[in-house]
Amino acid sequence: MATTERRTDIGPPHYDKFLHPIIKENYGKWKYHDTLRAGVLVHVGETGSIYTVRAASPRLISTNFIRLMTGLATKYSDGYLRFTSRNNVEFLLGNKDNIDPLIKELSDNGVPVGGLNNSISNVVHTQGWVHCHSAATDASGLVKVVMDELYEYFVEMKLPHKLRLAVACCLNMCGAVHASDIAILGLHRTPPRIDHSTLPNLCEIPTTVASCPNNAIRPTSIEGKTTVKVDEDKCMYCGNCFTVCPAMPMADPLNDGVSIWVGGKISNARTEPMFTKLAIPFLPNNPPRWPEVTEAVKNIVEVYAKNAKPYERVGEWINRIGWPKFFDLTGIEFTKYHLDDFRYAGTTYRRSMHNRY
Amino acid sequence: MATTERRTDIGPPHYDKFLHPIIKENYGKWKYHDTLRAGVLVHVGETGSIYTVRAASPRLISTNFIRLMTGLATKYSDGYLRFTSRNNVEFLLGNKDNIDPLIKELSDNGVPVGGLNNSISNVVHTQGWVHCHSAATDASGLVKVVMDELYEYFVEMKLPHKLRLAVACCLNMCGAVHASDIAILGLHRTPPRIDHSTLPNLCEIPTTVASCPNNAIRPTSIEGKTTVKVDEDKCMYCGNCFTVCPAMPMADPLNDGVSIWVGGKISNARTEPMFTKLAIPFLPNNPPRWPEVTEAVKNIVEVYAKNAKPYERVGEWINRIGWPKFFDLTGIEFTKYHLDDFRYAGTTYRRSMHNRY
Amino acid sequence: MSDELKTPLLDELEKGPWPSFIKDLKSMADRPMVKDLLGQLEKSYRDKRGYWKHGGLVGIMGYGGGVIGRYSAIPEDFPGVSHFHTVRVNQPSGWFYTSEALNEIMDIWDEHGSGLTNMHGSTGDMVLLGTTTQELEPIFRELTAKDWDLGGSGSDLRTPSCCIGPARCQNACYDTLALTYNITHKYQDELHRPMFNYKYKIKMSGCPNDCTAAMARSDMAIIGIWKDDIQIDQSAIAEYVDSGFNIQEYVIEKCPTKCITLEGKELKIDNSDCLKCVHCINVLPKALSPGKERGAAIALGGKAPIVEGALFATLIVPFIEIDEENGFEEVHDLLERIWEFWDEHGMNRERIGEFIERVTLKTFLEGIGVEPMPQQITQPRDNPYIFYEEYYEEETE
Amino acid sequence: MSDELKTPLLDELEKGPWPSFIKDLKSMADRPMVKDLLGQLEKSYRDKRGYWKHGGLVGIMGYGGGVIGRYSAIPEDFPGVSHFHTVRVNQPSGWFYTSEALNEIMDIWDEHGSGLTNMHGSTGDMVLLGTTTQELEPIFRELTAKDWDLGGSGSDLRTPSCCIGPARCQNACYDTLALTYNITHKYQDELHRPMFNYKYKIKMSGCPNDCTAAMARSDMAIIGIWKDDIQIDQSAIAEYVDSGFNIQEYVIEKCPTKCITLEGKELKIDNSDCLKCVHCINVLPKALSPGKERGAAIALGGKAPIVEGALFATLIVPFIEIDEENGFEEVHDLLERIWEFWDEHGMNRERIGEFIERVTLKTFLEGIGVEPMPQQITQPRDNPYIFYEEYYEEETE
Ligand code: SRM
Ligand code: SRM
Ligand code: SRM
Ligand code: SRM
Ligand code: SF4
Ligand code: SF4
Ligand code: SF4
Ligand code: SF4
Ligand code: SF4
Ligand code: SF4
Ligand code: SF4
Ligand code: SF4
Repeated sequence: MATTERRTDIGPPHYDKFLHPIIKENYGKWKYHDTLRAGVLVHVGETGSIYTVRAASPRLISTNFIRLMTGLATKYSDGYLRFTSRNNVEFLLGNKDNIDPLIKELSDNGVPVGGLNNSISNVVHTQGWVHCHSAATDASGLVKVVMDELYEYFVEMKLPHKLRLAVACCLNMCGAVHASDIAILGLHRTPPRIDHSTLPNLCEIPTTVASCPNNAIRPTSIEGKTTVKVDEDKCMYCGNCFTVCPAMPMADPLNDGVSIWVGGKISNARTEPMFTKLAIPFLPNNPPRWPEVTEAVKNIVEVYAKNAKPYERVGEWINRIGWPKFFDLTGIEFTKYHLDDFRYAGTTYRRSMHNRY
Repeated sequence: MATTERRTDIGPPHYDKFLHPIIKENYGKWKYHDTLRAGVLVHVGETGSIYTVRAASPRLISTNFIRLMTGLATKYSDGYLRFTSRNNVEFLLGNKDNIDPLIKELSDNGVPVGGLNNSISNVVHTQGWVHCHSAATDASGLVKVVMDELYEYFVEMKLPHKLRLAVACCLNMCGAVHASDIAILGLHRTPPRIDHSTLPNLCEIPTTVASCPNNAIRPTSIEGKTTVKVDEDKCMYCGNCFTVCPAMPMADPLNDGVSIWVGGKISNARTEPMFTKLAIPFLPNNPPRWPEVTEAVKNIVEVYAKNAKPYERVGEWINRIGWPKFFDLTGIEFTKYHLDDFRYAGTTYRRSMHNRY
Repeated sequence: MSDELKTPLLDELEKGPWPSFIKDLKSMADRPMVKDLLGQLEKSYRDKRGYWKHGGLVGIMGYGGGVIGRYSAIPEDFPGVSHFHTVRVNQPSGWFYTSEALNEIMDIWDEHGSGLTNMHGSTGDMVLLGTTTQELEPIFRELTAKDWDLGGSGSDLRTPSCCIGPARCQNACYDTLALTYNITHKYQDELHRPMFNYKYKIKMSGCPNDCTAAMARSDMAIIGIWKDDIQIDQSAIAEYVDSGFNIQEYVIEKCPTKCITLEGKELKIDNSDCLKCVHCINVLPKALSPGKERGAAIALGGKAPIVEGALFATLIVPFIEIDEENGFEEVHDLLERIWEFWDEHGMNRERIGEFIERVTLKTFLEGIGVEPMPQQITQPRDNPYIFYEEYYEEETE
Repeated sequence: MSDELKTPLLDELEKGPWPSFIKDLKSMADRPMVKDLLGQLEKSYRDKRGYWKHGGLVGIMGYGGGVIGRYSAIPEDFPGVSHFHTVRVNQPSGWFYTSEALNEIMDIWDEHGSGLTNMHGSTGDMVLLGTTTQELEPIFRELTAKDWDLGGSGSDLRTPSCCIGPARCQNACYDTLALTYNITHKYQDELHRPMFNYKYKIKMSGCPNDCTAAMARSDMAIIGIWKDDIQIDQSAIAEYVDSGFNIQEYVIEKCPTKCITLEGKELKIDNSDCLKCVHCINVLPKALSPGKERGAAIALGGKAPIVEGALFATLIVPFIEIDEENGFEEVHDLLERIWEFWDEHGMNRERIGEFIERVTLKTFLEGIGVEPMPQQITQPRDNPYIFYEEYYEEETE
């Protein structure tokens, strides 16, 4: 299929040609939407309605899976489909009657429908051991085991409000870990191991030294060659040196693992956006099913489900009850690691008498 | 009256002997208090009541003034009086009937009674040109002219809530400027002038260099003697170098002046304590009556009085209406100087879409 | 290609109700690349560590980005993934496709790559996962023949992305799809040839619900907003009331400024006090919608924590008209002023958010020619360390 | 002493209803010191600058603090204030006096000083304003003869101060006067002989209203608090209701956690959700008062902005019993552990608040032997930069 002329800088195709006719007609003229059932929306426009069926996807998918989806789209939604910002597949149906058959066929193929409104939607996640050199854990596996456990909250709408999960496999946080209701973050816990034999060739010393946010890296000389050394007391395992210098690998099977974070949100609804905060500093990497992690996440979800009020995101709920109560209710241990010691640490100290006793 | 034996480290006398008998009896057993009129409180204890008459004081007072007060105390309050944490004089009366005559005699001597509850109490302030080498303005004079203007708010209780004023004559802020409803802060606006002839003798170079929060001071050598130089672009006129090194005076009659701050509070009532924030970056030193300053403060007080709700301190009011509205209502100009550029500046940037339009 | 595939650990991930990527991958395990990927992944699960080498420099001629080079650290054991590069393909605005178009891409990918993808990458690209260096050019030619182009990587403009916006959302305050398309096309050079200090991500959300997470995950968040009054359909309010919906508890008490009141079946909003948080509109979609005077707010500097700590974007322009008639000129102007100032004064590997924190908001605003406004901050300074710039001179007195 | 006193500028400050310090000073202008003070001040008002030299080292034998040396920069013009030192006298707890005691001090001061005072200085001392070096020792002798001692200055424990507390306030959760007296006496050496890194101020408030501004203005804030339920006198509530007082608007809606409800004339408080903000107690003093299980919370590090920016104190111990029977031992213990750690690891001119920020709360708590608790923070860290201290070692697996 190769062409002879080489085209560059053409940009992506115009979205226009991927829009369902009903969408085109009502573009910018939608009146309102309604939820018909879990995973199914209707948007009512001036000249008609469009029905959305939202289906789960593991995101790491093969052409087989995609062809399954396009096949269903051709059959039920006039060949139109889209992906959401959280990697779900959305079928855009002009014909209401196609909803049930579509859902049935999805279900037959093991693909659940849901993720709307006050449910858990798909997990924003990253590459993990499947593709990234930097990963301290696997992302796709964690998503799978966690969503197996939380499945009911995807297919039903029974939580106080939306609950957004994210997984990232290292501190680069390629995704939404820093602003999610609950996040799982893979991390290293030991300083980089320096390969002095390759470092002088592979890495630029000044860039490497500059990469460390804590000034833990110093140039040094070994056997006449300039290399670097790390002040291990200053290292907080961020891995930024490894990003710029391949000769400083971080992987440490014994000590790599997972941490759990809670209470972030992005929307401006009610409150301003909030960062995710540390809940559990460390859980071991325990593949293939990470039982400690699934249990920890499920526990938090359930305590939230039971205690939060309608329209309260996890962070809003915690702000209402206070952090001491959060640790109390979830049974999570409060440790010295929860005390911030980074740049803006001082802004997290309690500088008032406001406390519950 | 000198004694022969030299006593040291005896500490202050026990408070016990200064307590009115009714206070002693009801010590720790007060049931409630009530406000009888502006400046007059009653505290009801188990075995009796004590009446408090709160009188203003310029704080910088002579033995004449103090003898006037002790004379009145002897006459009306069984010889018992105290000073408050805001430098008012409180007469503690066992006999209710003495209240009116006491107030009358105070008034005949030009001393108003008030400062309770939702009024303006005395101004926490500092030394100024009366005593301190560091002063960029005069504190006692500013208090006098501002309180002349706000007098009605001291003797009547007609504000939404307490309004606490503070004045400090330099950035050391010997008092409550950093946490007051409205504060007046004297400041320098030019770098220190270095006296190279005396500096090498008067100042320790390392301490002087270390004193600068912005690393603006460097050692240098002039005519063979080690002295310091100041990178004027980095200097933000804090005067800390002058505190440790007398050869770096800050006074600059042309550029010294006054700034106005708003919205601080200390109590934990309702909200956590709040710092005072910049309202007006600079007003000229215009003694003896600083008309620009009194006008600016009065304007803020009046806008607050008109717009805030009961039990709302200045900062709570501004938080409710938002800063854009505060600048709007007061007519104060918003400038680049209001944008924080110090250590935690980033925490003051608006990181959301929450805004009024 | 290694011996017979045994993946006892991964097999555990075939269990459970959530769609299994392992099942899916195994359906393609007849391909050497997929088979060895599974093999290496099984080993990772056993050893609790990854087996990829630090990235390598591979790419498409004339392009500086769009491909992430990836090599196995143990190619002896898993030769199928000795090369396993990803190709980032620029998605269409709003991630809309037809079956036909998607199938065409899958055809290309089945022919030249592993057949595995991420739909989509976190930045928004379609990510074609795993191919070899020699296949890159053929993939590129065939994609471009079908009107597809590469996405970004490295220190360039990253593939802009947007929420579904006016295509299916009544909240959209501007045309997110059109602006995304426009910006992506106008800045092809910035997208394909890294020459910035660091990456620059743009995300567009049609309203403050921010369904693309722009505030957290983009250097430039362009978020729809309105200036006038929220539109109220009082008859729909009456229906909510009649249906027994608790407007008091779920809307009025949750409004951050408590500027809503319900009198009988009539809802009143004190719009001068409305923060545009969208909560009431979210909860009462049949009755409420954004005002008519619409546009966007622009915030800069959202990012993940490396290195200085995570940042949400800072509001820089509270309101800008998003004017398609005008070719979005105002947005382009602003964007170019920002890039210019960042280019001149930013440091290597310094995101715009970190740059603003370093040079201070005051200097940044001066640099890009935007007025300081109380809207840009949560509070004026509370410290007295003011760098005054205007003085009285001895002479002038 | 200079010529006839002319103060046209200062005279303007005799006008107006607020008591005039100028009028007061002028009533003593027959004294050379006061006359020259007025003269120099008039010059300051004219020239818009102060005329004092940077402090000097003067003091009382055996004491390192308590006197602030002050010299006029233009003694030729104003010889009366060529020396103008202040003497800080330690006030009694709660600033209570009798006329008799105060008059005695005034007698001493009229004889040996300017006759001017600050009642009181911002830290709490009685400040005797203006004397000469040779008068210092006589003043000291006469003061001590009457049982008065000096206050603090320099890098020492400053004069502790406290609110009126149980002496006249129904809110007092512990005996602020007793503890202030006790601490002041126990640490006379620390108060009089500077040997700390910097000043150390202690302020005691009987409840979270914090009437001594301890959170903002002291290195150690000891603030009364209760643990159990707010005491409610329901008959007094009924009286408030009957009087037409708007409990709903002024109390319930202002409660930060909205944990109060009014059912008819009965007030209910969900005390498990109460933040101890004291607002309801303030507004309904006849009906509400703090619980019975009382003590104090201890917060450290409040200060003005020089050098790192102003700080409110950080909560370190959410509850401590203030036990007079026990000689306040727990408080002493904690205080001494704090001083020890600060002494060992603090830097010169580093206040305890800055010290905690530098070494981090985590290290500080370890250093003084206090457990980390979620009460000490507003939120756990939101950045992933955790210094782990426990590892798995190769051998141990
Ligand atoms: C399809 C999608 C946009 C897209 O272009 O892909 C989308 C679409 C809608 N969002 Fe969203 N949001 C989408 C991602 C997001 C995100 C981004 C994210 O999750 O990473 C956010 C920010 C999340 C956060 O705050 O952490 C987001 C925050 C919201 C909110 C605010 C919720 C809140 O109260 O905090 C609403 C309003 C609501 O749910 O009441 C909303 C509402 C909606 C509505 C109802 C708007 C409408 O009238 O059409 C849309 C469908 C309903 C629903 O519940 O999903 N959408 N929405 C995204 C679907 C992702 C998914 O597959 O689950
Ligand atoms: C006498 C004094 C304590 C002392 O030992 O000297 C004192 C005494 C009382 N205070 Fe205070 N406060 C005193 C300084 C303070 C301070 C410190 C300061 O102003 O520097 C504060 C913190 C101010 C701040 O937040 O910025 C303070 C914050 C309060 C509050 C909290 C007000 C609020 O809602 O924010 C109350 C409660 C109230 O007024 O409703 C209160 C209430 C009271 C009561 C009513 C308590 C009682 O039942 O006796 C006392 C007298 C009433 C009154 O209105 O003054 N007191 N009070 C101080 C009088 C200063 C003066 O002369 O005006
Ligand atoms: C593929 C993708 C993850 C995914 O599974 O989807 C990804 C993968 C990588 N990211 Fe990312 N990032 C991806 C979206 C993100 C996002 C999310 C977003 O864009 O919304 C973030 C957080 C937001 C942000 O930009 O701050 C993100 C923050 C990072 C960072 C930290 C940057 C920072 O300033 O904090 C790095 C490190 C770096 O730039 O050196 C990084 C670096 C990387 C590298 C290139 C690894 C490296 O150190 O060089 C990863 C290559 C993995 C691989 O082998 O495939 N990636 N990265 C995402 C891009 C796909 C796409 O184009 O659509
Ligand atoms: C007299 C007094 C002001 C007053 O008019 O009442 C005072 C006066 C001075 N203070 Fe102060 N401070 C006084 C209470 C305060 C307070 C308020 C308080 O204690 O509640 C503060 C703010 C709270 C705090 O401690 O942070 C205060 C913060 C400072 C600072 C800044 C310290 C800091 O860490 O931020 C300095 C500078 C220094 O220490 O070098 C300072 C320094 C000074 C010096 C010694 C000037 C100097 O640079 O050496 C002043 C001597 C003035 C003079 O000639 O009389 N003074 N100083 C107060 C002491 C009287 C007393 O003992 O009762
Ligand atoms: S989060 Fe880290 S390990 Fe995971 S894809 Fe991004 S850079 Fe790679
Ligand atoms: S991992 Fe991070 S903290 Fe440790 S040496 Fe590398 S860059 Fe520095
Ligand atoms: S605020 Fe400054 S000038 Fe005023 S008394 Fe304190 S140190 Fe002196
Ligand atoms: S005034 Fe402050 S900023 Fe300026 S040189 Fe002196 S110490 Fe540094
Ligand atoms: S951001 Fe707003 S406009 Fe865009 S999809 Fe979400 S709700 Fe709709
Ligand atoms: S948009 Fe938000 S702030 Fe505005 S009225 Fe609705 S709920 Fe209130
Ligand atoms: S701090 Fe509390 S106990 Fe002390 S006087 Fe103020 S209100 Fe009373
Ligand atoms: S003390 Fe404050 S938080 Fe507690 S019930 Fe009263 S008003 Fe509410």
